[in-house]
Amino acid sequence: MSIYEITDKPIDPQRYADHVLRPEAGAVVTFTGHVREWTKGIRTLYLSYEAYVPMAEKKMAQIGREIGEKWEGTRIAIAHRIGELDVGEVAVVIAVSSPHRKAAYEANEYAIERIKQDVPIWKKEIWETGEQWIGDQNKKPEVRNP
Amino acid sequence: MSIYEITDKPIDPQRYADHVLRPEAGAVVTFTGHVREWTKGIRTLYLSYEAYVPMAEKKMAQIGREIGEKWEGTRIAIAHRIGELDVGEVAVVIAVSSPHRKAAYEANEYAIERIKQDVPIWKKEIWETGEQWIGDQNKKPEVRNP
Amino acid sequence: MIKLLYFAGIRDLTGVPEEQAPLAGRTVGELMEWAEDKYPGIREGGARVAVNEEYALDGDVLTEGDTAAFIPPVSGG
Amino acid sequence: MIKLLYFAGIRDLTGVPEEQAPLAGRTVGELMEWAEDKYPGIREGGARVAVNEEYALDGDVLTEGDTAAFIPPVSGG
Repeated sequence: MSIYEITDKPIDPQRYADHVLRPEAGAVVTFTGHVREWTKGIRTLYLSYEAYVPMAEKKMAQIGREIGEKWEGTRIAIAHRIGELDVGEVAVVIAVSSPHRKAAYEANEYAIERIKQDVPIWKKEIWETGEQWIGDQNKKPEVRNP
Repeated sequence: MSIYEITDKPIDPQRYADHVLRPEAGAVVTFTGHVREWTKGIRTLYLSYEAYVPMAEKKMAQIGREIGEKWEGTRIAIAHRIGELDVGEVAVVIAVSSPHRKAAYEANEYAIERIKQDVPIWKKEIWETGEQWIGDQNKKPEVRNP
Repeated sequence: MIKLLYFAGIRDLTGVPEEQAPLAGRTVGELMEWAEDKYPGIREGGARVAVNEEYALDGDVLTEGDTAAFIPPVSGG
Repeated sequence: MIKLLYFAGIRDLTGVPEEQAPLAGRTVGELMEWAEDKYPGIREGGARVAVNEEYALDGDVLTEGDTAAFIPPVSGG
């Protein structure tokens, strides 16, 4: 019924938006997170994502249940990609449908916040000058040309 | 560059999401408004949308400029369909990209609020029991089976 | 002449989608009064007037060749 | 035996993605001390421990056959 998946294949966002649509849904909000070329003055060549897959899918499903309790009548689908991603590619998609739009926006934003808190997925940024796992405790290298 | 269009063809949301994507965008939020089957206990058979097309496209472009001023670095595309739409079909799509996600959510929600205020588009709901142009001043018929 | 456009519920009331009227030099407020005389009830729905595709104020003056549109409350989205 | 899993920067530190250790009956806090002895610096990054795919508290006790994963600060999205 619901989709909560970690995948090593390119993500097609429309598939998730279509999945959450129902006759009682007046609104669908779809968020996609993309590999950004520049972060704080550092150029990213590509990203590499790793996940603790079974726990990550379990945690995403838990976030989905939280959303179902907080925003009645919503339906949600979440997917996160792992492996190497080029600039512009979709790392994560969250699609939420609801009868009225406000809940769809709110629930969608809640989902990405919760994913960033609790879902065991890690991003390694690969720059021209090196690479680093990104996490709350880590710092980017100093900007060379501010 | 930007897309602001009234169309009588089915809307493909992904086309608008793709259009706003750029290497500096970390987030894309796409909103789609759909024809809902049930509204306040009344079953909708289909909707008919009409627009004052040149003014509607001009107003959407103006909303786009407002968003560019309020949320720097965003890029936006808006399309609204006219003609007869069946339940589930996309009436409106708004795609916003931005370097960081918060602006994409906020700008997207701002866009749909502004569209509902100012863009000359009108919806007629066709029910089993009749039809009516919908507007702020109008009321739905009484619910027969509350 | 001024070109007048009617949409949605207002067009249902006027029975025509557009017409010409000799209203150059008149204000938008006077246009509204003219329309209410010809189509009683046209003001009730809270329509706004757009002149040349921009919302206008009651005091704005119509100029020969302008297009004035009656915009009932919008309901897009 | 307890199955231990290491991810991301922590795996770079341990050099292995997983191993077995005789830690049944020990608490999660004791597991952390054991890991810090074997892999100095493993606690610095602020890792959490998940037992059988759920975040665990320091006082939770490991049971034979459990899987304990070291979860460095996550950075998905």
